[in-house]
Amino acid sequence: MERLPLVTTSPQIHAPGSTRRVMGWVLAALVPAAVWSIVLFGWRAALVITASVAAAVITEGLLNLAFKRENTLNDLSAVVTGVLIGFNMPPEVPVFIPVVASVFAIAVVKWSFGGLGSNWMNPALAGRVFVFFSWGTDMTRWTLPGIGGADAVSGPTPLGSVKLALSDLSAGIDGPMRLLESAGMPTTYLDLFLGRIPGSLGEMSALLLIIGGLLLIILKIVNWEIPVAYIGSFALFMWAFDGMQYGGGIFSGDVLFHLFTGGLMLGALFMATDMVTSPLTLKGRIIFGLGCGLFTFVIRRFGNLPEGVSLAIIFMNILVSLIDRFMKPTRYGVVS
Amino acid sequence: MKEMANKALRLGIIGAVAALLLAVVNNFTEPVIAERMTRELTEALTVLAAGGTPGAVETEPAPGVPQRWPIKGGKGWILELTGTGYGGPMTIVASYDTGGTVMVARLMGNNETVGFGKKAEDSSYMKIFVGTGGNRPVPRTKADLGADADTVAGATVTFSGITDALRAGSELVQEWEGR
Amino acid sequence: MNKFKTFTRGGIHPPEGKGSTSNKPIRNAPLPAVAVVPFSQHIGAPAKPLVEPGDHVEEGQLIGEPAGFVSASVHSPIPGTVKEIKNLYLPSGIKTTAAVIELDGEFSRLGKPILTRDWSVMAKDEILDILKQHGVVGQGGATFPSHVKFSVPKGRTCEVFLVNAAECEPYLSADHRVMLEHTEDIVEGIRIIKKLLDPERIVIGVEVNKPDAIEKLKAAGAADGIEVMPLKVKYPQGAEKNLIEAILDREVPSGKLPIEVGVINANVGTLVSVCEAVRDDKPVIERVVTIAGGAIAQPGNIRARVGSSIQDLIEECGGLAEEPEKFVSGGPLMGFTFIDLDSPVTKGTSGILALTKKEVQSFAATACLSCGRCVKACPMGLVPTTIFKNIEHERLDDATAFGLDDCVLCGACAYVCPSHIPLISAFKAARGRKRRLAAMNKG
Amino acid sequence: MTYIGIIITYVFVSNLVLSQFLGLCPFIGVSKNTESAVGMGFAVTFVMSLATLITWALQHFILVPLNIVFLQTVTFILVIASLVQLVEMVVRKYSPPLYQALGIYLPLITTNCGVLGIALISVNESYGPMESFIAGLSAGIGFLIALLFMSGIRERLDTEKVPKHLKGTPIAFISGGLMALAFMAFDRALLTNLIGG
Amino acid sequence: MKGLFKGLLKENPIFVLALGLCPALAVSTTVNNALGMSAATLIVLIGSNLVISSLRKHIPDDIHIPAYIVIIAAFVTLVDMTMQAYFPALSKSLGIFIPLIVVNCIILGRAEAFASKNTIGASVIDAIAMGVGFTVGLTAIALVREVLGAGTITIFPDGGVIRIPGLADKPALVFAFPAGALIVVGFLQAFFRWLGEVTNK
Ligand SMILES: Cc1cc2nc3c(=O)[nH]c(=O)nc-3n(C[C@H](O)[C@H](O)[C@H](O)COP(=O)(O)O)c2cc1C
Ligand SMILES: Cc1cc2nc3c(=O)[nH]c(=O)nc-3n(C[C@H](O)[C@H](O)[C@H](O)COP(=O)(O)O)c2cc1C
Ligand SMILES: Cc1cc2nc3c(=O)[nH]c(=O)nc-3n(C[C@H](O)[C@H](O)[C@H](O)COP(=O)(O)O)c2cc1C
Ligand SMILES: Cc1cc2nc3c(=O)[nH]c(=O)nc-3n(C[C@H](O)[C@H](O)[C@H](O)CO)c2cc1C
Ligand code: SF4
Ligand code: SF4
Ligand code: SF4
Ligand code: SF4
Ligand code: FES
Repeated sequence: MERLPLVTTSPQIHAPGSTRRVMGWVLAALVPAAVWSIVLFGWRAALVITASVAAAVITEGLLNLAFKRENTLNDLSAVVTGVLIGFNMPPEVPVFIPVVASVFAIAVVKWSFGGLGSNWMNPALAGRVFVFFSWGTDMTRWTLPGIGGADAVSGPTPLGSVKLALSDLSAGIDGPMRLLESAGMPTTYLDLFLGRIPGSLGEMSALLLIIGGLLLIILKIVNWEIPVAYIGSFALFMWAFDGMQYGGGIFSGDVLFHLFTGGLMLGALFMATDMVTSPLTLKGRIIFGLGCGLFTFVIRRFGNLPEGVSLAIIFMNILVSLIDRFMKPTRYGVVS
Repeated sequence: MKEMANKALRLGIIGAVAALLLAVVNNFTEPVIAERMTRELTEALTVLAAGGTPGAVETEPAPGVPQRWPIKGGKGWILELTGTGYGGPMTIVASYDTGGTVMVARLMGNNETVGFGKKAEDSSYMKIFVGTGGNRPVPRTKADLGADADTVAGATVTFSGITDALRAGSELVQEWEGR
Repeated sequence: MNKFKTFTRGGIHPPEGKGSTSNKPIRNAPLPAVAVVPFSQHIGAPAKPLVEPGDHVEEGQLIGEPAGFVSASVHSPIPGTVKEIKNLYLPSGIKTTAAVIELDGEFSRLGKPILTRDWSVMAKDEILDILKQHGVVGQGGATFPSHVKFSVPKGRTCEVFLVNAAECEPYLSADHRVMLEHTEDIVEGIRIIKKLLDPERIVIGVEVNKPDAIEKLKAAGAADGIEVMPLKVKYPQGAEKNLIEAILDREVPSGKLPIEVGVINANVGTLVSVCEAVRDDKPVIERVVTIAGGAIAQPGNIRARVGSSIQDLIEECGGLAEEPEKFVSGGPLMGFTFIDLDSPVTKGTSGILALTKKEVQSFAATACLSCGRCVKACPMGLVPTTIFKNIEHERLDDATAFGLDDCVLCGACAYVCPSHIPLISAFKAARGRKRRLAAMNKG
Repeated sequence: MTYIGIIITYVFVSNLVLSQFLGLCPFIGVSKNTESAVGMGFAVTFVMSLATLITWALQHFILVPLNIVFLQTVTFILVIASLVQLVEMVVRKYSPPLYQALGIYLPLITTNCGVLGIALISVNESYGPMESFIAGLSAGIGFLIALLFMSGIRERLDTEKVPKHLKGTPIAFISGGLMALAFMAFDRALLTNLIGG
Repeated sequence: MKGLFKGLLKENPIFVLALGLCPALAVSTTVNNALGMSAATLIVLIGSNLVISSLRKHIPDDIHIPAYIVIIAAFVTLVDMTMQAYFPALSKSLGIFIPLIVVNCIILGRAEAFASKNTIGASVIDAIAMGVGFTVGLTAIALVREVLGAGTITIFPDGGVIRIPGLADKPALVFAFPAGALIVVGFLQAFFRWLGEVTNK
């Protein structure tokens, strides 16, 4: 025999899979949405996404070098963080903003805690919220997508327009879609679904995000519990309580509008599901998802910040350790 | 028992000395503080009066207007107004000529966010309202601002709160002046 | 959907890999020219050697006697001369002395008619003594001496006798073949145990991937009131605690033995040994071993004498078809790797696997992602990653509080871990450290 | 403001620790494990509720009528210190189990600036007696929640690979900062809309 | 001299002892505020250490806490009133954090641990050491926060403001909020630890 067989501790076989493979599939699932954002917004979208990925990767690489840690770039997690930060930026954002967001995400939120797996808050979202509160004006300047993006016109997001229009609401408008129409932004559900609305780069098309998300669920890269609990509870709250702003009764909210606008799909499928920053157990993940749904609803319905999804998820990140503590599986042969 | 009394006495002495000391210092500082506050108020009112002299204060002349000062010689009014901003109630003071035109305006107490609504505290921000209210209406939306729209960008809530208050003030002044 | 029972928590479904061997009848391995017979093939004190170099021994002669209560006898598998008594490491890492016996002389049993004893007239103690004299130990993995296991402690009763025929480990099919080819011996073994334990119920738990065995056992055991319970295929169904939960819906309290809930269980191979010892007066000198894995040319099940070299068994199966990544003794999930192909088969050797790189899927460990897959896989309801991280940070007390001692080391967690965290090796090392600490505190 | 408004304000919007910079020393010092965090949290909540009530009375029945508001700081802190002493004595005498649980934290509360802070805030906001009490109570609950969340995170961090120099209080501060970032979700606009409609 | 240095690094109240954090964080949005707060704290520290060490033989043990509190509170009120009268702008931006100096753990801590057992001279030196340590810590935090969070360095509010090109137009506002403050303190603490290690070698 040319070389000695391996000596290892049991188990002697492993399910196929590795961190790199997990991250690789997440990236693959994000590709359609990335391509679509470049189609809609042009080279600017590509620039923003590239800049945030580059900043994330370089930051991680430099920190590894400076602190003599082993190279972790191969696990691709920094790339995922970078892409998601790019996805969370408005198209016309000055490039320094995604760069700062990536540096903050990797250096402060991830590396300080020990790198991949040790951070308790979602790095990309923390980075996004950090730059949002720092440069709010730049982070809330939207452009209307147009194929090629050449002559993009500036305008608020549907959620933003609805919030504005609501403040001087006159009678007879029975929902957000009608409100948009009266605000001079007639929009169809299909527009929302395909992303023909202003918004962050990656959250444009609910359709493409759902396809990517389903792929990850089918491959068992992400668990179904969080997306289902999150989207489900959010839809329920919106259906039950959102209609009241428009003078409707209970259970008259426009669920479709809220499901397909803003970052809900991106957040629920790709960000709340980051395993590092979500609970370990099934019960825990369901509670986490419900919490995200509730807080997203509260912030969207009552708050003025256009940040429901990001803030709800990072708020629930705080609770993950406690959820894990109390939602442990019942142990065999141990009566509590 | 005696020991207790002894301790209480010592504590009492420390307390009394401290209280006495503070009372003495307070005697010196209180008038300084009071005087400074009135001085600041008159200075502010003089600026607002835009060359005129402010008269005596009246409280609660109308709902939403906690205080007003006439500008002597019937030259107009200085009003303290309240508006609703991003962070809740805001206090705005503004002076109007008899035609209801804003002469000077200031954002005072507020809970607006640094970098967003807080920039309305800058005097340059409030300049966009000067001269409106009489012949020119107080701007209602960002669209009414034209070139100045950038000044208020990112803080529409604050902007609406201020402009609503100023418009209400202007209407009140016109009402008082019988127009 | 839930037609078949199984345990509730966790469990995994690795590729079964049994197809290449489960349908091939058991073959006899050639008799070894040299047998290396370890004195420690069981849990408990090693047997005390009774032979010296130069001694001549008969086939089945006692060469090591139990040294203490929890210990077992060892017999010579072949007739011959003791060449030396040497030290060696078994694949499990256990260091033991072993007798090296060179074949020579007459086989006293091989080919001779089997003498059948009427055990129904024997007293319980007499039967237990036979088990002890004949070196019967558990063949399900733990190799616990059977005469100890089948002595019910005072104040306890055995309500249910469970026969563990799950054979949940991938690749292995030795138990399966034994069930098909030695059905009657198993039933006879059960009858003997029934006499010892006097249980209210006797249940055989078999996974449904062995339908032929289920049929045969049902037919053979019906007359004796033996229930055959088909179980869903899920690893580690055969771990006794999980088997008890699957079949009886009872949980053995943490840190306790199955008898606490009125259960004693035994592997099917063990029952054959019991039967042969008591009925046929035959000591444990051979066993059925599965030889499999992608690198084996003609995988199969082989009846081999204890002490045979593994190399010989592999040769018997056509040798290696390609270069293996690992050699494993036992199943792929709980088994041990070894390098020395001259290692001997022992009473506990259930399988020899030569696994290819593709089957093994080993990668360097990366950071834990908290993905929770290990939690989902654990049959004991533990949170393996938390135990691991506590061990990593030298917090043995916390690791224990999180259930380090309840872990059955089944490897399900490490199997599914996408980061290839060395969970099991950390658990084993931590338990070892705890044992040493405890010993130090005592001494 | 309504009572509900006050509660939401001091639990979330103006959480003492996460948006007011008050009570940081115990927030960092007593959050290493969940049990002590909860103990401290309850002790503080208890003292804060009583302290705001008593200092309200002190302010309105003594300091203002006698025109000695300049003694506010001196008298408030004395009242709080004695209150803590008193609570300690009463609890020790009448509820040994509670004393077991809270006892060691009580003396620490005197130097928790959150207590004096919420008392001064209540006076500055001209709250009535009931409002002051609710403010103290909810500020205490806000403190408890922040401490509990922090302790959960720190227990997790105990077994993570935090770089050497950041271990312990530095990473606790950074975690606190990230928590505060998330708490920025609860801004005044949200509060206004919630209780207003 | 050694006494002075221990307050700077080895026993830096903010970074090593993690005491007196609230005022440190609350007012450290500008360097000017930090200096004002430091001065106020320093005066209270010196004053109370001085009085307490000179009275130490006259204060029985079981009333020492209330006695110290009264003394400290008196100094705090003194500083508060003086600031209101003569430094109104500073007084306004420091707000309730001036009265809160009373509960600053450093002051009561030093009174108990040091002034109650040592001579007047030693106590004053100790007060200065701790005060200087507090000043250094606070100013460091304020410097980082103001530069990043406002793009300026304010030494005097009128005329003494240094603007940092680029940053001053688009500062990272989060550093002006509690979130940024806590993060800055965390990293500065780690930095001081590292510095302590390096200088020890
Ligand atoms: C941290 C933060 C603070 C804010 N503060 C204010 C504020 O003080 N005043 C305000 O009108 N809007 C404030 N907003 C609200 C948003 O900027 C909102 O999008 C804006 O009012 C809409 O106006 P625009 O259409 O001009 O961008 C704030 C938002 C954030 C994220
Ligand atoms: C993870 C794990 C899996 C096991 N799987 C089996 C099995 O499939 N069949 C079996 O007989 N014993 C299995 N065992 C061993 C049993 O727990 C138990 O020791 C055995 O059934 C007792 O019988 P014995 O004394 O006859 O060996 C397993 C043990 C563990 C820890
Ligand atoms: C130290 C030890 C003592 C045991 N004592 C008894 C016993 O007194 N009675 C009994 O029935 N089984 C006893 N057993 C056997 C266990 O019930 C069980 O079969 C053995 O641990 C193997 O199970 P496993 O393969 O699942 O690990 C003992 C096992 C060990 C390791
Ligand atoms: C399903 C999935 C979702 C992820 N989501 C995020 C994310 O939202 N933000 C992020 O920074 N990294 C994300 N990552 C990458 C990585 O897990 C994350 O950076 C860790 O938190 C770093 O420790 C994700 C990874 C996976 C597998
Ligand atoms: S590894 Fe498992 S089966 Fe083997 S002896 Fe230990 S506990 Fe028993
Ligand atoms: S060796 Fe494998 S199949 Fe046999 S009992 Fe153990 S785990 Fe089950
Ligand atoms: S090895 Fe232990 S921890 Fe891992 S799955 Fe099996 S029982 Fe659970
Ligand atoms: S399976 Fe591996 S990576 Fe996932 S939680 Fe468990 S130990 Fe961590
Ligand atoms: S608790 Fe605020 S300074 Fe210590």
